[in-house]
Amino acid sequence: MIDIDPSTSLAEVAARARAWIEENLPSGWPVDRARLEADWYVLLGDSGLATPTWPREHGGLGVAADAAALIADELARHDAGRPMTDFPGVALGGPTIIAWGTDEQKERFLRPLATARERWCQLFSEPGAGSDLASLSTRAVQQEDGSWRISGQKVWSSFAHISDFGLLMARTNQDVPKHRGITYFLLDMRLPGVDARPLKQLNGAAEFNEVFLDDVVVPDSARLGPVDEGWRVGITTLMAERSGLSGRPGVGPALTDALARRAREVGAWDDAAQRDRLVEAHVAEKVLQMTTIRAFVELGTREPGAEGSIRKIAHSDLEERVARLGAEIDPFGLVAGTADAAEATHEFLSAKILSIAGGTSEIQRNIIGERVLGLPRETDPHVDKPFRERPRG
Amino acid sequence: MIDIDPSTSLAEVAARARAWIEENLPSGWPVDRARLEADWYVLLGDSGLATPTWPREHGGLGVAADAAALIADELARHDAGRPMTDFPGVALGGPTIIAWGTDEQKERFLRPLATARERWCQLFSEPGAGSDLASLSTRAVQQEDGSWRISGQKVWSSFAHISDFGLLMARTNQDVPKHRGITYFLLDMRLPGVDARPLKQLNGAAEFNEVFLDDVVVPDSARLGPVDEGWRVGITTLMAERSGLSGRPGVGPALTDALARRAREVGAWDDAAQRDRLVEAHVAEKVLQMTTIRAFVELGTREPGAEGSIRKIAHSDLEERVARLGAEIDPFGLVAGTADAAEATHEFLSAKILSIAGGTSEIQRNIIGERVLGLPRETDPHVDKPFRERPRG
Amino acid sequence: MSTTPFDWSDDQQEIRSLLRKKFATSSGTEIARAALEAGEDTGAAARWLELSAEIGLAGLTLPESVGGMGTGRVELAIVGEEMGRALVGGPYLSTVVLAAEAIVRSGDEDAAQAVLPSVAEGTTTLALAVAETSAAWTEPTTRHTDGRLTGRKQGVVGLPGADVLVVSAVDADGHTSLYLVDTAAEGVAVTPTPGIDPTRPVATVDLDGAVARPLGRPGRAHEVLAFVRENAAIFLAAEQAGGSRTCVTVTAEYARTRIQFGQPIGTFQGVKHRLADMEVRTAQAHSAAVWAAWQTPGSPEAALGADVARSWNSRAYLQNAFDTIQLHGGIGITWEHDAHLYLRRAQADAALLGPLSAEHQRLAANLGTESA
Amino acid sequence: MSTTPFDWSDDQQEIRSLLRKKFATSSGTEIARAALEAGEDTGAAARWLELSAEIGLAGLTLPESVGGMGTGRVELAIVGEEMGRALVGGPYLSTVVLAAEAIVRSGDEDAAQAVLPSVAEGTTTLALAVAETSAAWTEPTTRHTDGRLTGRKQGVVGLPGADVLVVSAVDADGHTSLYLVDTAAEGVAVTPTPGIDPTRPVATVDLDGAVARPLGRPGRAHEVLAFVRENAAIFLAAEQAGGSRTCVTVTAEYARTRIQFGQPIGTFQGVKHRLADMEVRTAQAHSAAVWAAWQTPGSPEAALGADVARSWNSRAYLQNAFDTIQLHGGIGITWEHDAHLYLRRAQADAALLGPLSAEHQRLAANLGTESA
Repeated sequence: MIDIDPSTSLAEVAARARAWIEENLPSGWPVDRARLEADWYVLLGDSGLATPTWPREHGGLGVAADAAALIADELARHDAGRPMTDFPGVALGGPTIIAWGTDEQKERFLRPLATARERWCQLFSEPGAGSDLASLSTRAVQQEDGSWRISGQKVWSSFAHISDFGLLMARTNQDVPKHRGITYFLLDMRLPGVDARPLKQLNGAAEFNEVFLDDVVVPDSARLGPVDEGWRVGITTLMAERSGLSGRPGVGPALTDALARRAREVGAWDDAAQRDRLVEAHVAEKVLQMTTIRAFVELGTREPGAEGSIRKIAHSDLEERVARLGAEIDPFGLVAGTADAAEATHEFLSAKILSIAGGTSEIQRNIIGERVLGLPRETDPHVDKPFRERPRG
Repeated sequence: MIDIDPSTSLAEVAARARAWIEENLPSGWPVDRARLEADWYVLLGDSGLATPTWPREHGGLGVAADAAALIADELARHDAGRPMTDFPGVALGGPTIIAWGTDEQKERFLRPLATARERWCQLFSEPGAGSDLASLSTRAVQQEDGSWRISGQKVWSSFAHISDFGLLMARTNQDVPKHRGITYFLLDMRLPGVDARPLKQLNGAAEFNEVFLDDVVVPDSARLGPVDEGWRVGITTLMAERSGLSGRPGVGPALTDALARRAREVGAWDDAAQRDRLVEAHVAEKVLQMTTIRAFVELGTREPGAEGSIRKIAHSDLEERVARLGAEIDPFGLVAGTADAAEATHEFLSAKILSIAGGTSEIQRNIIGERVLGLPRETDPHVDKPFRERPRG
Repeated sequence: MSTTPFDWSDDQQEIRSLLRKKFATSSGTEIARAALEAGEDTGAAARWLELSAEIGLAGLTLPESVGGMGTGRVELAIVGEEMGRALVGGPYLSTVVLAAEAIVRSGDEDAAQAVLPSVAEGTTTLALAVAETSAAWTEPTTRHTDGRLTGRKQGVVGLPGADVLVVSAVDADGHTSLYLVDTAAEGVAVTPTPGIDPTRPVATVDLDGAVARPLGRPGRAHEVLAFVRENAAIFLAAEQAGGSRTCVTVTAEYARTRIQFGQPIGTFQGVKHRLADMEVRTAQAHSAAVWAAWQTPGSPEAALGADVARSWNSRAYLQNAFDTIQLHGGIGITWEHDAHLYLRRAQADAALLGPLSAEHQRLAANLGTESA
Repeated sequence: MSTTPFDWSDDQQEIRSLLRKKFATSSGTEIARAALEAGEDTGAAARWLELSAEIGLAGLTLPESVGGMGTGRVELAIVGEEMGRALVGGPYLSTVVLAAEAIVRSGDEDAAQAVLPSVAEGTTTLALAVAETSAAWTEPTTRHTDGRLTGRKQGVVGLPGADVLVVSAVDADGHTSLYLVDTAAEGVAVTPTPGIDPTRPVATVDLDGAVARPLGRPGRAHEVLAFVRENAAIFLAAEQAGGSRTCVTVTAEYARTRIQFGQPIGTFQGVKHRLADMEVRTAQAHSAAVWAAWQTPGSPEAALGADVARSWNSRAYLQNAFDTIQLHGGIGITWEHDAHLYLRRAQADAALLGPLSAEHQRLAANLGTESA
């Protein structure tokens, strides 16, 4: 394990991480990445740098979010960090297992996660339970031998088709209100009855999946947290997700700088009104960066709270804005399908994804209104009804 | 009565109205307006030009909204129309009385209204019943002799302190749900127990009033429409109000042209980004003008419907936008309090008034969502409760 | 025809209802999807012929002298709104709105008689090849020498497919003029490009000494193209109004039926108010396109109407398309849902005539200069 | 002091909590209202003296060499946020943020020793008279001749009330320099003007051969004023963040308690989501002001921070003030409700340093020029 702990100064954290990476990164990286990455991720995981905020006893460094961000920056600088496909496992699965897992579960899952030997996905949303996640209807029924038999359909599961395990919420009690009859499982995706089918997105990519669960049987040891209290476990995952989707701390060149460069290339920069719109987007990006720095400093080693929704909204608004401006500055390129405009076209079509994935902006606004500002919850006409009596979509 | 009827072509309507006005407008107008206006308004009312959409049997011309707009344009061109203080009577009171009044009521009220001998105000909102107008709690209790005894407090009543009559909604039944226990009255504002107190607005003007009603006794003949069905009568008034607050039909110089002239004077016009924001506001103003033309053509002689809310929102958004741009183009003037900036300061402070008066933009969006787009109504947890059991603000 | 905007004649109302019925049975979204998957729209020509034969679509606004029905921009706007509403694409824009308008406005009777009768029948389709590196139709670099054209045109809508091109080029005297070129002629190479909107193909055209027939008098290209741009701006604004309308309709329907939190999501003001804003935008987009269509072509009012409608409607449709995706949540970002087809069309409609800065500059020039 | 932005020291936290307590007991809104009704704030001097004596407010950020506490911009931003939050006005901005900063940055030790000790005690207040016809502090027309100044300054914040003015003027050599002028001196005429924000008086100053003492070396006015503008932009951004916060707090409280349709209006997403947007704006406004305050004065980072914060926070506070009115409905447009007091301050804070175009131009110059 690398010599970084909670008492290390931020400057030292960055310096030691950089030194360690430069010393250990295999020669041939990143050109030869495909051949080298499995070994590198093991080395990285063992060093603690892949999971710096995890407690030391679970192979992390126990450092605060701001230190972790510096480490991530160093990894990014060397293009040596874990890929986006590992985000659900490292950023969501790890913290949830640490918070709720038994000793056996931590022992079994955390190490392979930190060393990229197992990939995870999230199995929360369903066709009928999107924004209203707690109305999920995938059922898990406990058998006499204690094992669970699970059937249902999940959707919007990123990377499920290439995952080893899934973070699953399923309904285990139909006779209580919706939030109170859910149990959380760590599902082996390789079990019989699990079928993940990639779902094509509007931009032509296929990152999401539909996942069909057909009489999948899992042992009771796959359950994370108490029976029927899976909603509370899920909240841990969701908070980590919102916070994790909000970009990196640090003030420096980013999306709007790239946009401005392209505007200069295509000539739109000479239009003062257009230029001013880019500057306004730039201001929005900078204040988000400053806010992210603040969030990381204020967060320390605490679990993220509802404030993460603020950055989630700001970040998705920024992505949309940049994508739309990217089309605006080169209208001819998109409509004529010039080669230069291919990326802008892809980004334009993807503009809304972040405003929907990880909880729509509407849901984030509810969370901010209710949990940050203390506004009353919407009247749910069926709030006290057992789940089985609720109208469902 | 002037020679205009529903069969007159639009071109002829305008020509005849203009000719009549030029022939009849007293010499000395408008300089000597104060001395001349009472007689002029009688002449105007008798001609039918003050109330062109009213049926001919009630002293109107029976023409459609687009013809009426041309007449209003001619009057405006000569600065010879009825002032804003008469809007509640002519635009709201008249149509409501025509739709719901007894023959006696029409006989008694319409003529004095058309000839400006009596001024009217609206007594709908209350401190606890703003957006939720139907929760009003001013009470009217019928006496043995059939008369009604009315007590309560109204608010936001424009010109109430200088009005002769008021359009009043009051609760006459506490034992039915809120919409079903309201009755509509034509209240003589000079009766004992009526006390209108001007309310100072944020811009320093005092156009609105609080109106206190303390055991005011009115005869049953003051009732407009059936007992307990006043909400339906009120809807007629509200629809007329929304439609009436949305500006005049016609495409021509207006708010944004004046704004652009000021921007040129103060130099903000040279800032291309600023100029583009003015152009965008200009585009918004033009499409509203075009939409108003359309609304008048499509409306014909029908009563206005929920579509009026569309123009109400567009118009109040435009007013706000123009007021804010007026501050933006001359920041120094407003902060330094230069004489040139006095009007812009007043408009800036008034920017939000139209988004709130006549039903907030939030309420208009509900109306559009529910009545134009057929979306379901919000769940009211007390929808079926008698009024007396409702929680109230 | 009534001179009062929005005072529709019976004929006009009938055209609208005929088109709506017709377009409803040949779903634009299915065709768009097929074209997107295939990379080309193989059935376009047959469908166009059928529409033209059955309801005279191609000839509706063409002069009676070439076999058309001789109606005007109001009818053009009706076609635009209905095409936008049903996401119908195909050769209409390139053939009728752009190229045929150029031929008619060129005043070249011979050319009109040579080309337009078969256009009116639906057997010939056209394209306007005037853009090179910008949609603003700036001065061409394509050269005319000895009856032949050489140069590259990009973003040509309606290709592959069109039979005849209207091409802008500059001659040895420095005059910019228009020419007719047969796409089957030698020296004409068409390369399809992957434009964002699958409902109307787009291509690059390389001209290498292609034989060209002059269209109208020399040096009049800019004058003619100003009419064409105005025509196209109003047609596209109508399409945008129609597309915005469909976004409202589709999203309101979803909001009435999708249940979350035990209620249709349209119950929630977060959805309801956003839909109301979509409606406010759309109602005004319709007004703007129709008002503009009702003005005399080439008049200051038509110019104002075209600029205002293109500015408002471009943003309205784009915003409505984005809102449609947002309010559909996860399903809105799938390939299978039609939302992205509207978004693609919205971007194409907004971009086909270049950035809005030209419109805004014209509007700024007049703003505040008249007395109130 | 920590070099990590947002890593507040215990002292800083204590200053904040002290200010919050102090300002809560001397309600800014009541003072604002009284000043608005009276047309002048008669109790300003006494209140300022009391604040300075009790908590050393005037001297907090002044150098120790003149009797101040020698803290920096982070503390300045804390004062700004708390003043903004409680709508406290008075001489702080004109005296400490603007004029004293000019004196300190001029490097004129004699002037500093002559003026600032009594400023630190709260017995002398200052104003910066550099604007003439624009808040952009462009080249002055006020002339310096033989130790006397002649010209007109407009929009001078802190007048009537200030004892000493820092004035910009151009001399016979064409140098633009700063001067100190006693407001009680002959040839100084102060005319109060009705600025939109009642919490800070504003006036026109006519100088007619008023005796002036040079401040710093000749020709350095622009250099000094650049520091002052940066300082003021960050202070105002902090005020804006504080004001935005109060808008959220006040409106959320109203939304929790105002009943319509049988429920607190905060239940409805139309209100809830707008409040959430207010919070999103405010959280980021706070980040921007504080981040900027943490940078080294005069550094590229401080310039970036000041420009970004002034741009974002000006709009954020204005929008939040408007939203506060909207969400309060009828009561929000009355004179009696405080909403318009926030709106007035929001406009003044946004406008005091002129239009945002200067900031945007500076940001544009750097945008996309660094490598990612």
